[in-house]
Amino acid sequence: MAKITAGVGSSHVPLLGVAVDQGKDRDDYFGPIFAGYDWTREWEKNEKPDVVVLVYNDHASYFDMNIVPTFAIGCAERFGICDEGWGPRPVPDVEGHPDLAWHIAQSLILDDFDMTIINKMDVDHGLTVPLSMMFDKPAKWPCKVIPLAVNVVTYPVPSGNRCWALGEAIKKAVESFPEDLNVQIWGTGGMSHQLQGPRAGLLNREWDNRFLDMLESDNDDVRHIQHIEYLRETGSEGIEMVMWLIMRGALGKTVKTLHRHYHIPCSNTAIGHIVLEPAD
Amino acid sequence: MAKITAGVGSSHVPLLGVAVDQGKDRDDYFGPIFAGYDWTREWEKNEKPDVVVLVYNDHASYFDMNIVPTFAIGCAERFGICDEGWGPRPVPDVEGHPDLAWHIAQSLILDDFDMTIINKMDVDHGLTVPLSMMFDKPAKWPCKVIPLAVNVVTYPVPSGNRCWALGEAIKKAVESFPEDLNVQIWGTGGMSHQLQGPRAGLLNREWDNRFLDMLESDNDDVRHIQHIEYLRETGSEGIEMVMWLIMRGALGKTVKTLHRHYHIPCSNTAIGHIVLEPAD
Amino acid sequence: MAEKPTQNIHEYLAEFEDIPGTRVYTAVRARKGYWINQFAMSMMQPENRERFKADQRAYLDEWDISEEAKQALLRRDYNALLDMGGNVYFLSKLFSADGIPFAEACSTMTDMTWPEYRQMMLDGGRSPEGNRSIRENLAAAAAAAQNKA
Amino acid sequence: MAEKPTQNIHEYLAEFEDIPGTRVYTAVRARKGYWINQFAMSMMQPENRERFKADQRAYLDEWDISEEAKQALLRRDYNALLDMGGNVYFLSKLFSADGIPFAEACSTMTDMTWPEYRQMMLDGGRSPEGNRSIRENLAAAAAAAQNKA
Ligand SMILES: [Fe+3]
Ligand SMILES: [Fe+3]
Repeated sequence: MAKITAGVGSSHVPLLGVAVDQGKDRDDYFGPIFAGYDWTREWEKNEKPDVVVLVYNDHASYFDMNIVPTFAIGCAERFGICDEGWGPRPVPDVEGHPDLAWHIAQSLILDDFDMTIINKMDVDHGLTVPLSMMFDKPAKWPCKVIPLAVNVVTYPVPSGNRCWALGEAIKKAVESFPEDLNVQIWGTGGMSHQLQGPRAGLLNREWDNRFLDMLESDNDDVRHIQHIEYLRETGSEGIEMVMWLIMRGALGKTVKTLHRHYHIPCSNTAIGHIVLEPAD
Repeated sequence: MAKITAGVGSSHVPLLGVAVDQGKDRDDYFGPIFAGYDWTREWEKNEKPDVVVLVYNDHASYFDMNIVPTFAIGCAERFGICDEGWGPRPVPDVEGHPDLAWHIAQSLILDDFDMTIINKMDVDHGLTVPLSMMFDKPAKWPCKVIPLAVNVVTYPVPSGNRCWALGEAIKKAVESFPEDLNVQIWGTGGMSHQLQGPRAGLLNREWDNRFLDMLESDNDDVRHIQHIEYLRETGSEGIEMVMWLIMRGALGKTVKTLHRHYHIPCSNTAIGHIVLEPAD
Repeated sequence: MAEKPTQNIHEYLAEFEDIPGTRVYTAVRARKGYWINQFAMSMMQPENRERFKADQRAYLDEWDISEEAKQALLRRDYNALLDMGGNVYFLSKLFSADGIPFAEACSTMTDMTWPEYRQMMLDGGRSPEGNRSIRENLAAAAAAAQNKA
Repeated sequence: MAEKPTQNIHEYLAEFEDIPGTRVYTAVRARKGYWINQFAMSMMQPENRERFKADQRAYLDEWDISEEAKQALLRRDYNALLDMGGNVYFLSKLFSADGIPFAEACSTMTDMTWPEYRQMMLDGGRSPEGNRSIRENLAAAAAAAQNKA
């Protein structure tokens, strides 16, 4: 039986990808950020996940305004890397896991999630930066990846409650897959940041840390935070944190925290990072 | 306030479009089918709907296997006509109603439906044939149309229960739109037919009529019919009838039947057609 | 008629294989038939239709399709194509390119000629009796054999 | 923190307009800015970037964009573009084509210079205090004025 063995939350700031690609990741500016991921890189080397369900959002890179899926699941064999305006990142293509991806897609639709199934897609920094943070610069990514793209750009984005419920349904789907697989789920994006308008640059250390506390909790209060609270407290792009709730919902009622790290700033953004293990 | 004033169920067999386009609609073969729509054409002339929410499925015409949305709502100003392999049908382009479409899309997402928003799309016979059946051959369609494309090709398609619930949420969305609009909702496709394999040609008059009875009922038993029952009883393409449940769910608990018609065969398919009015 | 939907995906999919003479378009089939179906959709562009008609084999050779599937496409063996993951809505673009009515193409998948099939449809179509379940048909056949013995 | 989500779409959207210095990318904005955003996305193709750089005005003239928006694009006035329905993730393809860091482009939307903005970020970013609600800010200002009088 496949099993979700851990959940990872992580920011996916594009500049972190640039730092890795240009070898600046241990300079004065980026050093403290990457140091926070050292523990996780070691841990991942031991964990050796077979598959990561990687929850992220496309930043108007593959999808334009002509088609905006709320939840899109990538069932392809392989995903290319988007050119986001300065050429594609020099990272390996992403290998999918069509057997598990299709199984999850089918199970989710039976559970009344209105998924969009994707068989061709390029992925942007939202997906590749977390891979770089966890795995550094391998010639080939050490696991297969199922991209789960969430619309957090055009409003309304899905509610926190819906995201949590999707996580629960993903857990059920993975556990009904017959093959033995070590599966992780990553929720990416956030934490507090605002990239637009006169309020650009807003950060909220206190709120972000309360959010991390809530993820560690064995109650599910965090799923009921409203969009307006994310927007007021964490900046217009802080809404990306709803994607962490898909990860958290997939871990069950109780979790154990293995690692937690927070740093301000990276470019415009607060960097947060948490590793959780199901403890039910 | 906008209001759903009526629901229409109708088959959308491509050959009916051919009959209209080639002026064969009153010959011996097609005459009895089109006669069943005469009442509705007169009724529509009096009703003059401002907008039709037109539930249909794309038959691998605009969407291929690269992207399969479960529920896609067309928010564009205008929709072109697909070339399904023999040139586009000679019918007018379809004018959308972006204000209402976006309003419905937003409301549905808040209600935890994971919609795919579409701003560019061509529509196939699933959408244009019902327009021809209701409105004949006008130079311009007499109402605006909001296409709601449902995946009923790649399994699992949405459950009947989910479709009914979507209808309920559409009713709520329409009724919260401030402008006074006369809105109809059409569910299209079906009825019994199978277009593939050694069992091709299956029709089930008895089951189809029981389904029509259930739509007229003031209970919602019909939403619980399972996919396997549609498949066994009504042929592999009879599954399209789940789309009628979106229409029925949008009409409320009690309905009044204004018109009902059933004819076998048109090409491979049983033709069914029903006009319902909310009566709560 | 009004049961709750099955929630187990394995049971849900297994039932589909019990329907006589029918291939439900599941993930397994969709994956297997991906390029057959993408080829078929290419018939929606007039340029492609012309190129295909001019040299069918050469056009097919541009696609990542098995030799077996190419042969089935060339001889328009739609049942074989369904077994290889073809879906009828995709394949119908090939019927259309061929200028063949949908119902005639359907008839080629049955054990009838096109005139026989057309007549069956005019007479009310194929009955669901005996066409619902492979399992039930086998049980009925076994019971009949036992009665005879 | 743990309320049930608002279910009324009008109230839901109205709240978004109460956030200081922020344009939430709603349907109204998405529709208004459709072609601005589609233009911006075209900067993801190297050929388009080159054509744009060779003659910005000529390239913009190929798009169904108002003169006002073209002017705003030419002078990289991102606040004006946000008002016209531009979205920052789309517009960022233009920052990238210009070779400008994301944070520098963000600073141009504030009342700070790029060095000032960078320093603010190093110092912990902009505080949410006084930046949460236009309504609350006005109420606080009114209360302060009354206290003075
Ligand atoms: Fe992001
Ligand atoms: Fe159909």
